[in-house]
Amino acid sequence: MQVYTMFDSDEKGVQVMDQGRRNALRMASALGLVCAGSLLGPMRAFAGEWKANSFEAKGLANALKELGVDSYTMSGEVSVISAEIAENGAVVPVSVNSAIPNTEYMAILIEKNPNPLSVAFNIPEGTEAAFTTRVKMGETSNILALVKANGKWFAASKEVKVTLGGCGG
Amino acid sequence: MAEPMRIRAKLNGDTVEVKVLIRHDMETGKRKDPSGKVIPPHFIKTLIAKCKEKTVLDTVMGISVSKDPFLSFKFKGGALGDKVTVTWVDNTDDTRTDEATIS
Amino acid sequence: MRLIASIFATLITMIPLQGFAGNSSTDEIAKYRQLLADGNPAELWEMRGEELWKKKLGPQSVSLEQCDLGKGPGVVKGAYVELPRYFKDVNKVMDLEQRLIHCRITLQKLTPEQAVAVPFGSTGNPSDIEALVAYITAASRGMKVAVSTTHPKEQAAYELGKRFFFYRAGAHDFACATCHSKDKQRIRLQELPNLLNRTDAQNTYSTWPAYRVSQGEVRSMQHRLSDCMRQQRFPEPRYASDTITALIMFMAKNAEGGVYDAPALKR
Amino acid sequence: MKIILSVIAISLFVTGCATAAMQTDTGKMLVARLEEDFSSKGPATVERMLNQDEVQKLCSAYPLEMSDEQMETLQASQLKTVKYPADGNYLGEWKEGEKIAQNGRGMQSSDQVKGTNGGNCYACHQLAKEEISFGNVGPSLYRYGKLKGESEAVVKYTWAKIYNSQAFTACSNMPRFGHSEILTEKQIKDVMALLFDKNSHVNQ
Repeated sequence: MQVYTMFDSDEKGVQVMDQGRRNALRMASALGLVCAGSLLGPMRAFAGEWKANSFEAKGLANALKELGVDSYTMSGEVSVISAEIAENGAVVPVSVNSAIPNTEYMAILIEKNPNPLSVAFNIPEGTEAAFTTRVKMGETSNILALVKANGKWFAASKEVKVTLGGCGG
Repeated sequence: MAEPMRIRAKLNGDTVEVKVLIRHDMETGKRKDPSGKVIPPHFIKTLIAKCKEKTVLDTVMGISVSKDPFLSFKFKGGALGDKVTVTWVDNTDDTRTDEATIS
Repeated sequence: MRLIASIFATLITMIPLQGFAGNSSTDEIAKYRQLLADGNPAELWEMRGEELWKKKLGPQSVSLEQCDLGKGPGVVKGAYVELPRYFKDVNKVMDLEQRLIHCRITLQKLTPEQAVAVPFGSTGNPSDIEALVAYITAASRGMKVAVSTTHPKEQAAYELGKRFFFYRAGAHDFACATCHSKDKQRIRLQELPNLLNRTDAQNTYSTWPAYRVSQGEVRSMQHRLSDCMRQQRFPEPRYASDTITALIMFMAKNAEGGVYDAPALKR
Repeated sequence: MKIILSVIAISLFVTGCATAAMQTDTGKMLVARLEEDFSSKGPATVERMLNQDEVQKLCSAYPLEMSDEQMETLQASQLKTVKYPADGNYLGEWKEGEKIAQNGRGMQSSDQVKGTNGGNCYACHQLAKEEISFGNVGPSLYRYGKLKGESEAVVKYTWAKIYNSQAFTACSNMPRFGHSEILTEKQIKDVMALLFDKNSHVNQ
């Protein structure tokens, strides 16, 4: 079965990293952080702070609440581009863009994923409100592009069907 | 241990189009290995791109971004020969920075 | 050439068995693939493969840069589109992976076990061979598939591969030909290339290896065919076996003239 | 089916036309190679790959030159293998049948020995309208029961077709689900119900 599930190991099985590599990773990361720190200057460069509450929120309503969205308007000026059918839910290409002036923030949410929030962009001046990335989808679902502009929330959505594929195994 | 990214930055008129490919497992923490043991989460949380010290992209990610993430975006203000620097940090505090020259 | 000509002649008379083929579904799948075409993670494997090619390894600290892939020591460009081929030094036909292993053993003095370690990567356990394959195959992009069957051993490998292609066995009575000898067939929504039809054979052969989104790894031809064996309900082929090389030879010859464009990206 | 056979036959017409002797040699070489290159894993054994039965042997030939008479002989011998349900009851649960039709697992080297096998019907056939991911190697079976009716002849034919497809079409691509012990009698009943039950979503 080729359908992507977030809860099962894949068809080939997955090896857990051995301890040696884990340790090496930790060491590398310690060193890496020093480098990153010096490169990026003050850590507040990460304007978009990673918030567990929003990424771990279950269900669309909770995820929106955690993002501080009370209500939003569906807008024709926001678009979600993807294929209507995904051959594999593990990799679903998605482009989002907003033609609303002063778009300052965009997020991609997968309505039926256990944790809907997938990725969010803080948009600095000079950067277009248009991004392409790839997301995992556990099942057929709407993909929601959420936009913040002038303090208001807008959105667009598109359904992507996740299909079973291959020779069944 | 993190492997290098593949970054392309191309100037089109006054806009620079950046495409980033990252080697990362983006493990959800919800899958099990064949022995039934849960595979710990391992995913990128933040990604920042800069050009001449100015932040041009500021991203936060969750476990549902695909393995070996791909990201493309566009910004204004970059010139031929300028460098675009991309840095990610994951949930194990592993990090990687790479750069590309705008062409 | 007559083989191909006769196939085309026959196809004209063939009546499509299926009227409804769910065309809109296949169009959307095509769109899905097209959207993924930009930004293939296989590039990350190519980068690592190039590093590995140049990396000094083994007891005598030797790189693979003097490995002869058929076009002389160290020549990577265009090597893949002429493989599998007969190699005089071993007096046999080898595909890319067999040859790489040969170089790892003879040049780098790795033990046979070391040389074939991790033929197929998985999460946390990457394959050096898959990375090397990605690098070497990428160096044939834009070139035409041109394998030779002039040497008797090359001809024999081709004939053996063909024979195996039609060999029906196992619990399900499957042969390669069961799914890959007719045009426009699908398993679920996946199109099945007709490997006896030159265009299909070219399009297929020229796009392997590939980064498989279902596995998150670059998969080599040996892996692809090994997985076919599994789905065919055949037992497991030994890695880099002559049977699989023979099958690759048959496929490569059928794909002759196809413009090589891999590593690609697939489901 | 004859169309398919002739396509394969003609497309396999190779330059020079290998002689019978060469064919036998290549065949022997192939068996020797397979024996050396493959190892049994899970339910997929080397023995089963090497020991082709009559159908597998005949249908591996190329070009496939079978006369009508030979085909009929093969079909007749395969029809004899069909075991009909002892209790005379042909139809099980259609919802279970749907699960079997969706399941592509079983008999692969990666599967459990003596695990539960699927029928993987959707890989090759359209069945229920809601499932858009279906193959076209076999004909559409959408509204099968509705279109074919439920006469004893149709029901028995369908059972035999699933049990041993070679009984009606020599060198068919379809696995012999009963004869090769891929599906159990109960599972075949469930698949039959998926095809014939009035409530089955195949017949909506």
